[in-house]
Amino acid sequence: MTNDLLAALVPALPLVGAIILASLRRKLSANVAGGLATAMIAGAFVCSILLFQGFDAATGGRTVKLLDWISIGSMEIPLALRIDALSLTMMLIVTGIGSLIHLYSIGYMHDDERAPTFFAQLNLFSFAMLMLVMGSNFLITFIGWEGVGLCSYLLIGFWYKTPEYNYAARKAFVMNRIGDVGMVLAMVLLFQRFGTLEYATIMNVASGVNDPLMIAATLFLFIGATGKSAQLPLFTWLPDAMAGPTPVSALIHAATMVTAGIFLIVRSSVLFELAPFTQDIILWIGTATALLAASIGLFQNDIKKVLAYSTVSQLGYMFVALGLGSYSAAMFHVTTHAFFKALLFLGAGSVIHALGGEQDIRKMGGLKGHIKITFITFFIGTIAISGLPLMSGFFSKDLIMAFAFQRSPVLFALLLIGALMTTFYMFRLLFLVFYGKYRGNAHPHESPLTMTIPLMVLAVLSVVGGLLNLPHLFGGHEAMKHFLATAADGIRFEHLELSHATEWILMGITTMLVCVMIYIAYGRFAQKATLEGNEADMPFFKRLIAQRWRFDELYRALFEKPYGWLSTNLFSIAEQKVMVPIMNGVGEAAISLGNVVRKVQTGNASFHLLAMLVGLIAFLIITLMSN
Amino acid sequence: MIAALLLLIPFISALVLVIARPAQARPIALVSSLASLAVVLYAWISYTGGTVIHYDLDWVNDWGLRFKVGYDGVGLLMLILTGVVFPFIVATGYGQQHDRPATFNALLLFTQAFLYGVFLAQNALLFYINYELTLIPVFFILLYWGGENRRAITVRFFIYTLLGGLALLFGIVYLLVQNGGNGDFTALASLSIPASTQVWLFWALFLAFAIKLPIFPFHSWQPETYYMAPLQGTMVLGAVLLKMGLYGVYKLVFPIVPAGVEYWQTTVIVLALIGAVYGGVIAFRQSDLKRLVAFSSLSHVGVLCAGLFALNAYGVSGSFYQAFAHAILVLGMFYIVGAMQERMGTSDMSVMGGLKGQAPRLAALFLLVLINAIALPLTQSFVGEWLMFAGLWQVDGWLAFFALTTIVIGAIYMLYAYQRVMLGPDRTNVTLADASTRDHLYLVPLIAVTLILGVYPGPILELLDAPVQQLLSSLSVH
Amino acid sequence: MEEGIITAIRVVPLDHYVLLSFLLFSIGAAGVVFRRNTIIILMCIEMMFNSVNLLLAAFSAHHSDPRAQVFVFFIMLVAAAEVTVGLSILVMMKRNVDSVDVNQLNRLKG
Amino acid sequence: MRRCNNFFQAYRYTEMSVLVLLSVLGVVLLYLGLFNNRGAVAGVGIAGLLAAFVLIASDWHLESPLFNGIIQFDTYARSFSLVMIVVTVLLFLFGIDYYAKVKENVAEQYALMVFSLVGGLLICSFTNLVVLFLGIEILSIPLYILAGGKRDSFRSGEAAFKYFLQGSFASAFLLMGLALIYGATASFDLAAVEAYSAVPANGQNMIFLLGLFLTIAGVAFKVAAVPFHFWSPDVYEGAPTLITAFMSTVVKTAAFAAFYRFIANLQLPGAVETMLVVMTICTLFLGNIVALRQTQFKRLMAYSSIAHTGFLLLAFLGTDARTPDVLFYYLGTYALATVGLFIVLTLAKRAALGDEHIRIFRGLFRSNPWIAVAALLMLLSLAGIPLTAGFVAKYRVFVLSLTNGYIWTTVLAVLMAVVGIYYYILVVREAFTPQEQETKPIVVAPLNWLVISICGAAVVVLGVMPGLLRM
Repeated sequence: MTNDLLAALVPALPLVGAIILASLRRKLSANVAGGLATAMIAGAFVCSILLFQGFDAATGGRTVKLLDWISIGSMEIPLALRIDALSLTMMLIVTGIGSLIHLYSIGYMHDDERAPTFFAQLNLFSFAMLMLVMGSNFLITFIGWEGVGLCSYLLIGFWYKTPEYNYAARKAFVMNRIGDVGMVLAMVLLFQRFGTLEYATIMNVASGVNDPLMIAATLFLFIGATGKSAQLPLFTWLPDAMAGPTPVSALIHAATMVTAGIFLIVRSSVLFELAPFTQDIILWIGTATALLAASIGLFQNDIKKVLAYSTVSQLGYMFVALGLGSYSAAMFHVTTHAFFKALLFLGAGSVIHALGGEQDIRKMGGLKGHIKITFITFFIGTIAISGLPLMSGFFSKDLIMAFAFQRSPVLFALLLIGALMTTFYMFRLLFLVFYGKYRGNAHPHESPLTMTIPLMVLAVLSVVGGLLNLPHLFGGHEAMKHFLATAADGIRFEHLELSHATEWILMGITTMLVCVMIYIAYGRFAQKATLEGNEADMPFFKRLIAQRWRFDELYRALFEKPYGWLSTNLFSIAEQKVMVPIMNGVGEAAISLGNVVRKVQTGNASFHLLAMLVGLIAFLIITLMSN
Repeated sequence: MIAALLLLIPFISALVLVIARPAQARPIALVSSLASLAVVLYAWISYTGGTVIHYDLDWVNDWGLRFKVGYDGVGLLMLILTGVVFPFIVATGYGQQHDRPATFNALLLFTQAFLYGVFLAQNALLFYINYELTLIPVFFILLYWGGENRRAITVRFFIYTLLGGLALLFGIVYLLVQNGGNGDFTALASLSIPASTQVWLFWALFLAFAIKLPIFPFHSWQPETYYMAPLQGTMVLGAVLLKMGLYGVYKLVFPIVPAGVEYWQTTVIVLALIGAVYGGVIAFRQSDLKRLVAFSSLSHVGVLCAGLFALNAYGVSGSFYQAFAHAILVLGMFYIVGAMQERMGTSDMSVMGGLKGQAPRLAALFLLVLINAIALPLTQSFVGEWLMFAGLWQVDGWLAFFALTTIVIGAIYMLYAYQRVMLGPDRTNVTLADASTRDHLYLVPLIAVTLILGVYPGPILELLDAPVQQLLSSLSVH
Repeated sequence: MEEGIITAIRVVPLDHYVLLSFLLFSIGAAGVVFRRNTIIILMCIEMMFNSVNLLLAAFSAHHSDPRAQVFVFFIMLVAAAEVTVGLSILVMMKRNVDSVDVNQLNRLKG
Repeated sequence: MRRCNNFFQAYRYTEMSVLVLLSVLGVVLLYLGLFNNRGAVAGVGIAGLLAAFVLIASDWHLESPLFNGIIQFDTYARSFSLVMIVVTVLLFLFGIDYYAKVKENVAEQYALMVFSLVGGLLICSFTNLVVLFLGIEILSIPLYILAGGKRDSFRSGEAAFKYFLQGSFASAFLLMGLALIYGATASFDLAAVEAYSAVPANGQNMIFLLGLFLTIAGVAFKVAAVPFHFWSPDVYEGAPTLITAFMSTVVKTAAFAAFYRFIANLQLPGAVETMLVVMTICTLFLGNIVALRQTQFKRLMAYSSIAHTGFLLLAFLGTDARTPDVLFYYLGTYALATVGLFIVLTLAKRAALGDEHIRIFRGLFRSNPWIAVAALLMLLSLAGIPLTAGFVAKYRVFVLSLTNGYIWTTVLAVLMAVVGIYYYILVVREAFTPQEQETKPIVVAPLNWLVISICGAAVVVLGVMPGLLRM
């Protein structure tokens, strides 16, 4: 019972926080608001930990029913939460990292007059995200799914006076909505097939069936996932989403929301196990995204954009893992990525804060002297994401790549290329920001403790995060995998049969090449005093990449412009030139017909007499004919 | 007793209003509408299921007209809707400056009385009479208080609607004749008409509702009428009048010409969805907020109608649930439009932008109304739309897909509208007031209803469950 | 009526009377329609009436039933009354537009 | 109304006395005219009419054949007679104000109306074709004069003359028809004709067929059915408004009563049925469609009256026990609405200095709200909007026609009903649109106000409780 209460509290606390903050947003000072928000999410974190401790993996999971939601006919959809290994993992990530980022935001937002609103929305996001991961059926998950979409919209457009930001926000929401179409289709399909949306029930029943419908269902789910997790073809919103305040980027667009897609697929892993076709699609989309995004990352000059594209490509890796059916690896990478990507974003935020809002790395450099803590933590984050040995990223990424090798060396090679690009652009970023000479003209200053503490905590996590799922190779026993296996049935199907030798070799190759990359990057960027920036003098291919493969332009030409044109012309032509005239036309036709007929009434007396006679004769003829 | 009160309260108050002084008009109307709301809620509480018949009296019995009034779950829901909506519509008046407020409110209350009549009627002819009568007060509201070009538009609206109305009358008379002059719904439902007849009789009965809703391609009257009408007139049209269309289909078309419905089902759904997409796409580039909302309403109604014609438990009940949600939405949206007109003197968005800076509260309220419009989960609309999608999917996957495109389209135009009004740099040169106490008193309850019924739709779904099941079983018998 | 006359009438078969009166009637109708002088139109109408009278008389003889003849008197009476009214209106018209041409009457139309 | 009045039980020949009474009344009125005392004339007229009313109402359901059975004052005849008398009373009340300005010959107007009324009474009670003819003439001849009531007005004269020409032309056909029927059946007695028609073979008798055809044509002229309608727009427009009202109410009622009385129990040959259907369709179509473009109110009313003729003819089609009741109700309520509207028209016309364009109603609601509302009710009743008598009337007609299986004709009628609503609603729109520029105020004499209110209230009351107006 107490556990149920705790479970209910986890989403409830941030929600309450959001409501309070929203209603008192004019009364509260930035710090008080931040404190309250942080307290709420921290409270949720505590509850999660308690739940985690009180949770016995052996029992599988528990469902906490709060109340009947939609129940009509044979449709029974309760408002219920599911507590099992998977949701607990996500809860801990969301609340844990969430708390840190809330704390960080206190410092980051303290001189923004709309800080209370910010915190309200941040709390609301946490609530939605928690609903997403805790939902006991698809529809509850969907509540969170759309909720985070809304919050993301609000927070991306937080500084609403800038039209570009609003555009970015709308873009994010609409693209998510496109994904949601897939999600809803999947839900209605599954409901019709299984008569329920409860995960537990569906997964139990489904593991038996072998049904082509499953391919459709999983594809729809995947479409939903691509929307949320910024995969091809729906990834272009994420880089633009950097318009939001940096903590938002860290929390929503790196650590939590964007991993919702992965979570959803792991959640319904059983279905995906039934649809190998879908798995392949996921695999290749993931690979493509990983490489594409990484390549774009190479040439970005906005510190947050670089991180954004790296996020997209890391998500690509996770999808590859899903495509390979190694769900635990995916979740593992979700976790570690949450650590170091949050760290990197917050670090970037700290840099931006230090430079008073400057985001262009061409105007940075040599900062390592000015902002030590930020530098160190950022450095740790960088090596973690680059997967240097014993860092968290090292374990999680290598696990995925091992699975990839098992499938095909080609895939491994592709992923390796991606990894190397990642290393390259991350170190490029590191060197351009912290090494060389300072190229800007602001006065860098270290951020307050509220911001640096989270950095340090996350730095530690990024280092030791690997222990969560330490492979046998290093004497661990994949704790996380076994833990998750109790919740996500799919995980039982995955198995890695590479010999230890092979694994060692792979790691060796990877590590060696990574180091080479770092060296090259050092050589090219560490000592730069100035930077050849503009894309004009690049060769075509390079420029194409630098211009993000022109995806935005493509979409604008393919969808946005035609849609606007359609909207305008449907109104001005279809409606005003066709529909309305048709409606009026009927009436006008009748009237003009009347105008013709009334000509018979000439007013000429003898004509009237004649007309009468003619009419009479006509009728007479009719009569005699019909006789 | 309930039925009598429902019919008499607004009617008598309206008569009182005719002689009332202008200053007293709105208070009287408000009190009356609140009183009838109380009655409706009492009816809800005391409702125990089944079809309640309050009166069954002769009127022109030998000609098929009986004063037979009562309600089943769906009817009750419609009564609740009417009861809930009208206090708000009347209250809207406090923001407006009217010539002859007494007459205006009297007309509003007459409309309400006739609407109750429609939803209470258990006799086809009684239904028809009230159905047409709702039109008369609305006609005068539009004609006397409407915007520019009202003379032409009002008459067009009136005639177009009556065209459908008389087709309906023809259908009803035909049924009466077949049925030996017994016009009770129950009697008509038990009538077995040859399928070939039903195929054309369907349109005789359905045309009126198709125009009233309206569904594509019978919609052309709607946008300009909504645009021209005075705010409260638009609310009446959008919030309750078009719901008569849904209810009529449920009461007069489904049970009586099932074969015809079966024959035309796909056609109607497709038309409705075309309208839904059509309206939504057009709304995107509308520069006038009021017209935009009009087109968005067209889009929503398309989905409503499609859901209804899915003809399964989820579709039908979802449609009626959504009908309620849509009524609340219409009130909220048009109130926002009114608030804008109050402040900016126009509803043209090209002169707006960045108002959030000056009116953050209003912006917040707008947003909260808006999330209902785009059917975010935990709002009322989501429940309805989810049910309708589930229902449509069971008819055909593609239909469900097309219906679903509206959630994207809706997001596109709604957020764009929000941005053009509220966000961006402040482009207005006027200083405008933030949301007043009146605005809060008006919108907060609406939003509350939206969220409460979004989180806990149980009570209303209970109302719908039994009658819908009954309807469907009766259809499967045919 | 005296027997002899009736038999005399009966000598001619009925059809002839019918045809004759149809002929007269049609001539009258044609006159009404095609003549423009109002006086003549009035006379044509009288002619139509009388053709009916003839017909009635014939029928009455053949049915040997006097009621029709009574009717004939009624008709004459009515016709007289009608002509009276007609002429008075005619006078009024003559006063208004100095003519008796029916086609002067064409103000009211449409 | 149906209550017997003991006092009059004494009389055996009430009906006869009614005819006598009214004829005498007419003469008396002519005499009173010499004293040139308008009030007295109208007063006496009304009193006489009321007396006649009481006489008829006194012994209801007393089917007493008169003049060796050429007239039968049965319930049917009484009901219609009562309606005609009531409407005439209303018109006389209106006349008091209407003729207030006129110098001389007022008494003649009243007298002629009374004479015409006598004709009306005759043709709705005839059982002998001779009486039908006489009645129609008695009804018409005074009207020829009345139509030309405005001596110095050219339009009035033209109306009178057109009416006279076409009227007597039509009478000739009627006569021919009667003669032929007589030729076929050897009798003027309606019952005999009906008996004759009952034998199927006789349906093929050319003489009889032609006779029926021409007779119906002759009567159709009186009810202004297409193609015998040419007189009505011109006459309606040209004639003095009071007379137009009289023609479109009393005369129309009488003509329809006669028409139905004639064909009610006849076994119409299929050919004639067809001809009636075609006539109905044409009338419905032309009346409504042409009315769409009318801007002169009286002309509009003329065409709308043709349109209503169409609906009434629709009720004829097929034979149904309920038909007379429907006709009665339809004509009664139609007459009430029309009378009221013509009075409103006259008032507005005065304010607008003789203009008859519908725009003269503009601003009526502002200046005289109650008159406007009453006019609205009457217009809605003519348009057939629910809760007005017009709706019930149309509804019943549709029921009849569908019962008799005339589906497509009914569909047309329904469409035409929509058209009809359009041109009535245009008038409503005028009345309820505020008048821009200042105009002469519309003054309403108490009596007129009374009559308008009665008519306005009546159409609603009868619409809500149709049972009140049943024969």
